[in-house]
Amino acid sequence: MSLFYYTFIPIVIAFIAYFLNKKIKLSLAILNSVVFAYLFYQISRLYNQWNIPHETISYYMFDREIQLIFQLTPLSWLFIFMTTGAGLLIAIFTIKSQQEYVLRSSFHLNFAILIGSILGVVLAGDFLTLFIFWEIMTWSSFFLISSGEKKAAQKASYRYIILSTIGAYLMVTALFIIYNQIHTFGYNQVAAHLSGLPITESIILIIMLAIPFIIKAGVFPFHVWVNGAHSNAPKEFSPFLSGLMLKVGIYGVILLLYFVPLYNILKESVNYRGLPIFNYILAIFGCITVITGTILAIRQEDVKRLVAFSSISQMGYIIMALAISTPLGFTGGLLHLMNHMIFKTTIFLSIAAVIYRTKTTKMSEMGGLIFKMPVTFTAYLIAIIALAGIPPTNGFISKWVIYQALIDKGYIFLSVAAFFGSIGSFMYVFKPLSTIFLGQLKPEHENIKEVPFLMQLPMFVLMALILLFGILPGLQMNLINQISQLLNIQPVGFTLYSITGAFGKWNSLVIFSLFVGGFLLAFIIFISAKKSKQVGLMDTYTSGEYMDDPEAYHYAYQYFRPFDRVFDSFAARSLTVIYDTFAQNIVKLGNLFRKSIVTGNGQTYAFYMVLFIVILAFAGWII
Amino acid sequence: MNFRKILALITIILLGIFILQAFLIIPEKGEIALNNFGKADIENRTAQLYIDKSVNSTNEQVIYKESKDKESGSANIVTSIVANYRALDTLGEVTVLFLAATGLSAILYNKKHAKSNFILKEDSFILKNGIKILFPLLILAGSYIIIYGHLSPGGSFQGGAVIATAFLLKLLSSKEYELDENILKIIEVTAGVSFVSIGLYGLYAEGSFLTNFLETGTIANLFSGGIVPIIYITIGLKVAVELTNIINDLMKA
Amino acid sequence: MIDFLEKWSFFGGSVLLILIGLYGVITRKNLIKIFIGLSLMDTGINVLLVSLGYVEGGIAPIITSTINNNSYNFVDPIPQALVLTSIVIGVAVLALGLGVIIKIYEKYNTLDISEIRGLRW
Amino acid sequence: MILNIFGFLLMAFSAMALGLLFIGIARKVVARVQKRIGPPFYQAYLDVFKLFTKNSITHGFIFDFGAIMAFGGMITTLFFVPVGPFVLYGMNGTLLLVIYLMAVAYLGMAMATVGSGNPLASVGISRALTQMLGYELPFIVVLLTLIYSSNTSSIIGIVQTQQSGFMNWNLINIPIGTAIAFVTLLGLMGKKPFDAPIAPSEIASGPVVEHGGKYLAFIMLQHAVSVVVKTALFVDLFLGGGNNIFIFIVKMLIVWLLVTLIGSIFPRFKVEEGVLFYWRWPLIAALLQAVIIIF
Repeated sequence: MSLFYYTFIPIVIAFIAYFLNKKIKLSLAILNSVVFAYLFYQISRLYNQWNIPHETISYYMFDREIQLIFQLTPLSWLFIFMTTGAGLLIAIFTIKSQQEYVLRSSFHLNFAILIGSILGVVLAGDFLTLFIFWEIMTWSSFFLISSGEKKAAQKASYRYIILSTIGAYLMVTALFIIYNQIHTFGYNQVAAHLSGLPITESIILIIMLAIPFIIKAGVFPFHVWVNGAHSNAPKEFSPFLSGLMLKVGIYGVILLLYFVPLYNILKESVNYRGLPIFNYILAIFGCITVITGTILAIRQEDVKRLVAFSSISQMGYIIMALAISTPLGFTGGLLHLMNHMIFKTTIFLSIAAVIYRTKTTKMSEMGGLIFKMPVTFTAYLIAIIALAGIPPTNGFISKWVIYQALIDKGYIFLSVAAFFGSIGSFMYVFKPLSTIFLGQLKPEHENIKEVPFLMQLPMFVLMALILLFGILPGLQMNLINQISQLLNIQPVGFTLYSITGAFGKWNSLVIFSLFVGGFLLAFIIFISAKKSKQVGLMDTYTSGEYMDDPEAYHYAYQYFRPFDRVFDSFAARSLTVIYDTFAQNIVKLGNLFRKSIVTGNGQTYAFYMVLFIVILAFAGWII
Repeated sequence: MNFRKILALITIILLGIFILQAFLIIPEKGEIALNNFGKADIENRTAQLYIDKSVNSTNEQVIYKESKDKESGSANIVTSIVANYRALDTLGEVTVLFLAATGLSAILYNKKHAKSNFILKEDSFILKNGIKILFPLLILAGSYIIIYGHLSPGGSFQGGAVIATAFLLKLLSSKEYELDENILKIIEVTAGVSFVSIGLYGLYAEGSFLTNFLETGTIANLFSGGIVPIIYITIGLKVAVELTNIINDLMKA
Repeated sequence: MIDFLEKWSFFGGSVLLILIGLYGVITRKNLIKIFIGLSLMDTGINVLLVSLGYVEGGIAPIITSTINNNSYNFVDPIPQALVLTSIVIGVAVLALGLGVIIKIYEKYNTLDISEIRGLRW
Repeated sequence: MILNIFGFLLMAFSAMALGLLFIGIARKVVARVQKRIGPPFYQAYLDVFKLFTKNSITHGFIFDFGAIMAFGGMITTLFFVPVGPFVLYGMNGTLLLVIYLMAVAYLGMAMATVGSGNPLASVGISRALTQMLGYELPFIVVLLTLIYSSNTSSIIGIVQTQQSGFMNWNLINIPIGTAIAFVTLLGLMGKKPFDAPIAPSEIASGPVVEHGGKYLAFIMLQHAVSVVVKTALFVDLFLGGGNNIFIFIVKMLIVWLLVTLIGSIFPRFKVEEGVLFYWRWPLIAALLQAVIIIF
């Protein structure tokens, strides 16, 4: 199958299915699943066939040939694989979960377009193609976010689209400048050209190219869209938004840092410990992202918002790892990228399942769902174990590699931030666990059942993946090594179940077996002891008080209040507030402008006409 | 004199400089530019064709009281243009006038019959008696200007204005004086309809709207110029009535 | 000097009329004054048009008993015909505008355009 | 294989025994400091045996699973920490792993206690997690410095770098780091003044409020193993480890007694005060030291 079709099959099918959907209710979701499954199958057959020739669509515009190039590299294969895989799982999930959702058809239409455009972005062989599909991606995701059921979805999507548009303008400006000089958009030519330019000029161009990617990845100064968008998007879209949309931004960063070897261009510039200052600043931004995301996640009362902030903080890890430009850093970044996609999708899916049943996202309005929804709980538990980076799950391996990379170079502050995020993640992932799944069951949730099987299926698959990659990271390392070879990065040593770091070796099989041993021992001791009697959740120590209201007996609201108190002033001065103040000042300035220039007085306008004619005359355009 | 006004003044002075500068440009050969004052290119101007009264055939000399059967037989060349060569334009213009008058009536409709502040409290003796003498003279003069529009300076617009002035004076002089709007209407409608029907007859007889289908006669005779004097009379009536109407409306407002 | 004046009193004068009218339109607050400004501009343009058609030593384009043939140095009749039209339309528009002003005055009791809220947008 | 499994069991049980002994000694010492006679040093063994024979109540499967997870996680951690010459698995890169493995035990305990549905337990867990963010940071910074300066992340490797004599101990090499690590050890063990999570007078012993019978025994065993793990880790990292198991245990005991003694004379920090305390002095000192060592 031609590469070109990967991007267009989902888009075309989406439109066909959109009209079909009027007749048959579930056709869109099912058709989407089928299409994604087909694409998934096709792309998995393409593994290891990196010699597929480039495909070019050329057309003429203003007497100049413009080419759209599509190419397949291991890196793009990874992203396509992840995209179609996640798309497939979510499409399966939506078959059941969206039965009562009003904007169902437009959701699936936009979702398929989004998948197609992401495939286009990662398959693109030049910046023009990248930009075209990038914009399609932005807009389709904008529609998806704004179709959320809450009122705030509109505001969130506006924030998203404004930031994206700023990024797109910067990128297109940089591309025009470059195209004006070399008349091509190809990655390699642009890279060669950028290395030939004076250092300041090329740095400015690179920053302009990088900002849209950084915005999409939700890194520090531009992270403000992430929480709103994630928490207000439709519950089925949040997994994809966090699992993949943010990663596409990372793809762009990889593209600039490694594919267009930014490192080589910047090597001559100011260095800090052998690292170009731009990279170091990027890493610092990543580090700030980790800390900000963590602290803000701990504060949240809305579960989707909490996980959204956790996404921000995890993206900080990836950026940090990629920015330090060592083989280990690159490996760690890519590993964490894959793993984060897996466990964050799981978390969001399990939360979507909870929302599907309880119809609320406020953590304090739920509780004790573990006995009602055990599968969802298990999925969430395993995913958060991975997120907090606890062995034997995949999350720990990637974090371990990142720490190795950071300590190896002695970036002490970055590693402190990374550890802060890691321990903080412990706090914020425990909050939903404790308040949604554990604790007292709400009386109105007495009749809740586990979600249908079609919704459990994706969770099972993802849980299996978490454990599989936790035990056999070699599967991922194999692909990462191929990417490293493509990008001329020294590969990291690995076997099927071990990875060699800077200060030692990781062996997941041994750890897993010891884990099994430890748990087995504990289990045997537990079983051999006397059997215990089961009592209800209300039958607990109450200091002698008589309690009969489970609602009042559930500790959920402001779970980490003592900790939050430490950061109250910090949160009040958050970047969102700064941006909002900035926006208000712009509005004020505009009002000032309106009052002084746009007076609403016809005479003034007459004066402007005269002035305009005079200016035209001065410029020599009319006389 | 505040800042606003100074700014406006400066801008307008600049605009004036730019406009005047356009008159200073000396055209190169073949270029079109504004004339120097009084330096028209007489040989090549379009007007010469109208002056020769022969747009379509070869130029002949037009001689007073001798030349016959010219395209347009009016001695006043401006009239030829207004009522013959550009008669359709004039029809449009009369329409604009008509629309303006109608619009004015529509705007001021409510107050049409109320008492106006504009009319003097007491009739002025001099005005009242002066008008008595002046009114028929003004009507006569206006009629003359209209009827001789194709022979002498003046024309229907000027004559109409004179007639309207007569009515203005009449209205100013006396509180009791009321115009009979029905008569005005009838005159106006008749004039307008005759204008158009003359044009339509041209369409019927010669195949083109407002064609000069009558014989044009000898230059500078009273009965010359074909339909030109007829059209001029209708226009004159219409303008007179229209302007009178406007004046009446404004006075009553 | 005389030559200059003769040359420029028409073009320059008419442009000056236009500019004075424009200045009035832009700066005056009173509606009536604005209309006076408009009227001035109208007049200025008419004068400018007529003077463009002037021919040095030209005479009115009418064949009379003294000027008994068309080989005289006539001024351009076309601008004159156009201006004739333009004057009448100017009068009509002015009358209509005055009618509107009367209405505005009845409604707002003022002629100051900065106080008339219906004129701001 | 069989030998491995035997060693595995032996190590697990001896660590439990050692830990319980330490706890008993600590109770005696604290009693003497407070001018009480105190229970005998073997009291902890009696407690555990007694608790295993008692009837107990459970609050659902998560309550059971959490207990198993807490104990199993701590046992697993134990295998990565060399106790004297006994080290079951000497894999490289274990120091980071140990830190994270301990989290498994915490997570298990947290799940079990919150699963009981008692809000006092939730409050305790909330406090414990908050305090964890406090003490882990300076601790981690010290560990990173240690890894960087010894150029290995394996605990055995770090022990080997300080083999030949007293002067090679990290206690002498990085004294500030050792002091900071000792302060964080107080928090790590939940000793006063950092015992807000289990404050008996405020939240009825917090996490363990619902635990009785074998569950409480499990918690005690887990605590015993964790005492061994943490003191052994400290001895390995800063006090030169030890080839002789008796010398090693003596070193452990010294550390443990120091912790106990300090804990027995201080009042309790409020939880956010504790966090801020850790972030103020130990963290800044640790960062300064790291900067000095790395540059």
